[in-house]
Amino acid sequence: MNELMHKLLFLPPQASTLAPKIDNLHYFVITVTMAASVLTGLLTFFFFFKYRARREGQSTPIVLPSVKFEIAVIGVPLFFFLLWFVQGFQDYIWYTTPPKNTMDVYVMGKKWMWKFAYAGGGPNAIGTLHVPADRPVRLLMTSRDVLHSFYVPDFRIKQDVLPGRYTETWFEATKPGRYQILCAEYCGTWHSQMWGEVVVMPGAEFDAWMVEQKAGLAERVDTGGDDGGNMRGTIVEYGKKIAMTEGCLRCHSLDGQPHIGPTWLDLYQRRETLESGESVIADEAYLTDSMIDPRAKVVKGFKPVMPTYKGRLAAPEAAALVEFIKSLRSTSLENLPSKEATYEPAKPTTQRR
Amino acid sequence: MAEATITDSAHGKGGEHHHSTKSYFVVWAILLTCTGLTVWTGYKDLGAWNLPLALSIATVKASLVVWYFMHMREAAGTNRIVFVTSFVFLLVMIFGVFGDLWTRSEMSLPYHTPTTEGPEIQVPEGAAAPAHHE
Amino acid sequence: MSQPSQQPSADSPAVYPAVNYLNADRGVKSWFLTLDHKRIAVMYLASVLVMFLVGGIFAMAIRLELLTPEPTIMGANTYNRMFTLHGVVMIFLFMIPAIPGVFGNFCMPLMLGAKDVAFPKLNLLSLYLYWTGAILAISAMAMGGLDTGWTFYAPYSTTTPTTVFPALLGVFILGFSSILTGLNFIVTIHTLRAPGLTWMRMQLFVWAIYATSIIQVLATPVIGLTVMLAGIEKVGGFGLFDATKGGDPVLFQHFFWFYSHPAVYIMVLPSMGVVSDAIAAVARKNVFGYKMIAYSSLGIAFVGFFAWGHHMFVSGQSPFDNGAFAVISMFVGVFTAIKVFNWVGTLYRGAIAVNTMFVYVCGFLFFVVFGGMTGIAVATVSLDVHWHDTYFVVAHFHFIMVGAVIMGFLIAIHYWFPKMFGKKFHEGWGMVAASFIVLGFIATFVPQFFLGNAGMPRRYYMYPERFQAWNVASTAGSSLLAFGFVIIAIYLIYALLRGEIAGDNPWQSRGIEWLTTSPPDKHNFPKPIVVTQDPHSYQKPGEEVEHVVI
Amino acid sequence: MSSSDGHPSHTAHHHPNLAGHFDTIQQQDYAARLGMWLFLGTEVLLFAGLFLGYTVYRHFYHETFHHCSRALDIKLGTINTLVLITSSLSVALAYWCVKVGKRTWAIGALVFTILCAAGFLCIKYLEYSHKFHVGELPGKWFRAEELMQFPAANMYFTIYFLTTGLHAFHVIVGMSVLIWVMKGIIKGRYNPDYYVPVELGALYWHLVDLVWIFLFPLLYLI
Repeated sequence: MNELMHKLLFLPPQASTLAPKIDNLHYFVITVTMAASVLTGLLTFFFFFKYRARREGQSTPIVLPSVKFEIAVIGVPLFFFLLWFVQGFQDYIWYTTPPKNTMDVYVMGKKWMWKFAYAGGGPNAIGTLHVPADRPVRLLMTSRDVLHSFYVPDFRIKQDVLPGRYTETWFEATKPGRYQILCAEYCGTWHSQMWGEVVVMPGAEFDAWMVEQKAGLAERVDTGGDDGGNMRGTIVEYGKKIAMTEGCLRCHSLDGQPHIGPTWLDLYQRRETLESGESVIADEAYLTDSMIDPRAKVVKGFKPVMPTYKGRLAAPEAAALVEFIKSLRSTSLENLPSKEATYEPAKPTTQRR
Repeated sequence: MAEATITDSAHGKGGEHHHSTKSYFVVWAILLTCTGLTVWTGYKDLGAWNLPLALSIATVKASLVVWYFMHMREAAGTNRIVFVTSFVFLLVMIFGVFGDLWTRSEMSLPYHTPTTEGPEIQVPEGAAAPAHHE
Repeated sequence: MSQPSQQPSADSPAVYPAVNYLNADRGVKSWFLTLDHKRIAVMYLASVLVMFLVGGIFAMAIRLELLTPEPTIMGANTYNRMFTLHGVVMIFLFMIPAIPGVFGNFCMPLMLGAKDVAFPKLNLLSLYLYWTGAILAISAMAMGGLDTGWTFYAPYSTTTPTTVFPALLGVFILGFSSILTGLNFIVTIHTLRAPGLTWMRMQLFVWAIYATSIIQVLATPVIGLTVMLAGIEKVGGFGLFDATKGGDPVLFQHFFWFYSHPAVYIMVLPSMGVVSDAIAAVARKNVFGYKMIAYSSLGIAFVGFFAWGHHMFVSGQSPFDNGAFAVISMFVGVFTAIKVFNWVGTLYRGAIAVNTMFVYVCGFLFFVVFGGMTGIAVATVSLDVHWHDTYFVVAHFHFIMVGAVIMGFLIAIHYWFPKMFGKKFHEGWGMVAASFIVLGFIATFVPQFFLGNAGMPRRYYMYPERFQAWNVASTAGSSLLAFGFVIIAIYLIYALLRGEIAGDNPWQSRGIEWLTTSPPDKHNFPKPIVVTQDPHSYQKPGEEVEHVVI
Repeated sequence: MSSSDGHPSHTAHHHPNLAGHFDTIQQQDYAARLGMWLFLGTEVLLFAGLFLGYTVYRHFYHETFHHCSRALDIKLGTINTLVLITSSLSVALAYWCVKVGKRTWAIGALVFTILCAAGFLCIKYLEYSHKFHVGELPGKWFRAEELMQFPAANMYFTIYFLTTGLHAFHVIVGMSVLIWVMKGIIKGRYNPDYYVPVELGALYWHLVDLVWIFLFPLLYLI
């Protein structure tokens, strides 16, 4: 039954503990709705055939509703509606009351990407959220600019993300796999591309992954240079920190808007046309060269105003910056094939400048 | 017919112009007194009672204006309903919104402003739920 | 002339009145400075049809763009402007003024036996305000357009660089037009009823217009204030909804929906009134459960004000308020259910005519039940978590807005076309077009329910490929729908120019508006009307009438 | 006057101010009054939004609102309240005078009312210019340093300027309406037989007063 309705209604896979609850009520509500509208339609047709006008000026009886009829007309729909409400509200309360032992993840929405940070320490990420299966995860969400809405159809969860305060939602994924995050609240030009991905891993695998990530952080701290002592986070994070301290972000935006220099969003592997007219793909080599000798290959439309960073950036720092630039994708970074055919992996979006 | 009922309700309370201007001056005097009272209480710190008191005095003043100056006491029933309804809907609006504000979780109220400066979520090491100051 | 029911004019040859409101005065000035409610109605008709065309072109452009998951015919920014203008034009410039402005103006005073509305000058002012608002909204388009969505949600609307302000100003002014129309109609219904026309003898269309007007008067000031605040914030940076200044973006949504939820009843109630009137004429029968329909209109007008929060279930509104607004929404649903039962009941033991109106009535009944009940479904809090801001919601409100409101508008056009212009349209083409519209409508919007179920959010320019099949189906359906409208336009224009003369009462309706000539005289009725009968009464006086209670 | 009141049907048909689509002057007056009350209802709901904004932000920033309200000049506010209340009295008297036929007195009372309105605006101007001077301004314009310590102090002045600004706009509209009514009285258009426009103009002015009665304690005294 579940399978049939699920197919008939074209619902996405049920991948959280909430999904079956929502779907069961959905089946009930839609069945009653269909029945009511079909009955109304059939009754109309039946009356039409039975009570067609037979002659000109035909007179008709006065039909009046009895009190019983009126009570039925009010009572029956109200009964169904309230039944839906009671069930729906129960589920909703269940959904808005996270269990005590959740794993907390901070989520920030901004035009047009999702960022994640683990409350207990761990890697920060853009676009991809790794979570364990069968463990409740709570998301504490806020926005940097306008309203967004965090929506994972396969989990049936959705919550608006507001600037200036936190909202929360939670889920407990039931099946390992990759699930798409969509933005459901209109937020501007690339609202329709503000996608991300939840990667659900089996619990043990996730723990191992987390340990590895944290170890990776520590390792990088050791090799990270003189101020590594208080540096935390992945190499990407380190790159971002350098970008901030070295003033890169004064000229390069991260949100797709061209500023004094080209935006870093989606810069990696982008085909850029240079002042000289030739075109170049912004790969690691180009990015590194541009730090050392910025005026050699200036992108068309921008002034050659960038100072050289030769001698100011150590090799690991330049590498971290490149890694950071590589991480700036408006959609998910991961190009791994998805095992569950839940959605097609994000393609490099080339239509955007 | 409609007209008959109109005549009844609008002008049925006959002799509307018999009352003199005295009542206007009396109402005026009361309004002035109330203003004085509300200013006086405004200077005092009555804690939680400040707002209810000020609003009660304002309501009394407003009722007097509506009832005597605006001649609500002579107005047709429909007009009374119309005007009162608009205030009812003002309350509907306020209480509908406050049903939300009073029951929102603490962290989703605007004065718990998360940091939005800088390009990154700034999460202190091992942070639990956002801090609830106040 | 005093008995609505005693003068069936079926046998007398159809005559076109030599002097009527259309030709009584001549010249451009006599139209633009007219105080005649009928001429104002005709000008409203022309204006809203132009706006419908504009909104429709936007709709087709949107559907074409969504044919493929990748960019198809336009860029993302253009697309965002398209759906915004589609919403703004269709809602503020077409659906809100359409039935009250055109048929409320034309028929309501006639149904009261009145010579005009209570404040004719105010009525003309409403029309001019409507034009001003329309010009401002269109000028926003010309100045580059706006991309906020018709909901103008802050802080997006207050930070986007597009030209939002003229559109906000336009909506503000349109609000005034709407308020003044509503105010005028309420006063008219209170004061200008003919002798004998008690409240319980008013036609159901009048009841619907009355309920609509109440909402217009009570709710519209709030949208006026809301767009004013958004405009001030956009231009002046007052920070009322700006989180960095301590503002609350959710407050904007409260403001907005306090008007905009009742506003859906401003759109749909007049349409329900049209159906109540037309269904009696089509089935030649008294309206079953007259009082229930009349009171349920008022009930919707009242309870509709307490349900706005169901648009905000995932906005960060508290669970308590979500529950409260959800349960109230269930009660609003019951009022609509009552109406549906009574409409179907009216067909029972009637003498149903097979004509264009009946096809639309059938479509209307199906759409209103399915659209209405899916409305209850999205008001069920937990389900809305999945459906909110997806195509399910889009499909639901198009079922109500297009399925119910536009069906009602089309029924009204066909039903009162002979009244307004004294001409007959071609019944056969009418039914063909109606079938196209109803089927095209189903083909357009049923796929969108599935898209919503599958999780496609609304206002998406590009979408994951798994959604493509249903999008193609929807676009195909929309072309059927558009084709239907083209047919209607052709045969109605033909009817207007060279249609057969309709006669005073081609449907042999018992509505009071049919007691005068078609088209009516400038002063409506040759002699004052005295009403002695119940409304929608299709029984011949003196005839043995069978009373049935079910 | 008494004839039209007591025997509506006799005088009605020949009334000079009766529009063609009404049967009697009573019907027309009833329509005009109902229309005006409906309009006042919409005005209440227009201000309702701002009052809602006030209550919401006062709820959020309770302390801030308390401290910021001290930045307003209670004396000027009180004077303005007295001015408006008195103008409300005088417009009520003007209406009464028209009704009983005391034309000169009516004009005098209206002139007094309009002067009160102008006075109100002058005082408002003084308050506003002070606010501009010290930077107690809404939203992004806010730069009053001594109030910066309170969170969202700018929001108080946003609300202050929005509410008093909309109210001041209504004062200006009300003044224009009263001037127009006064012209009618001077020309003799309004007299004991036909005074509904005076009544409606006065109603509008009372509404302006009514709004201020609530604004004053909420903004100045809380």
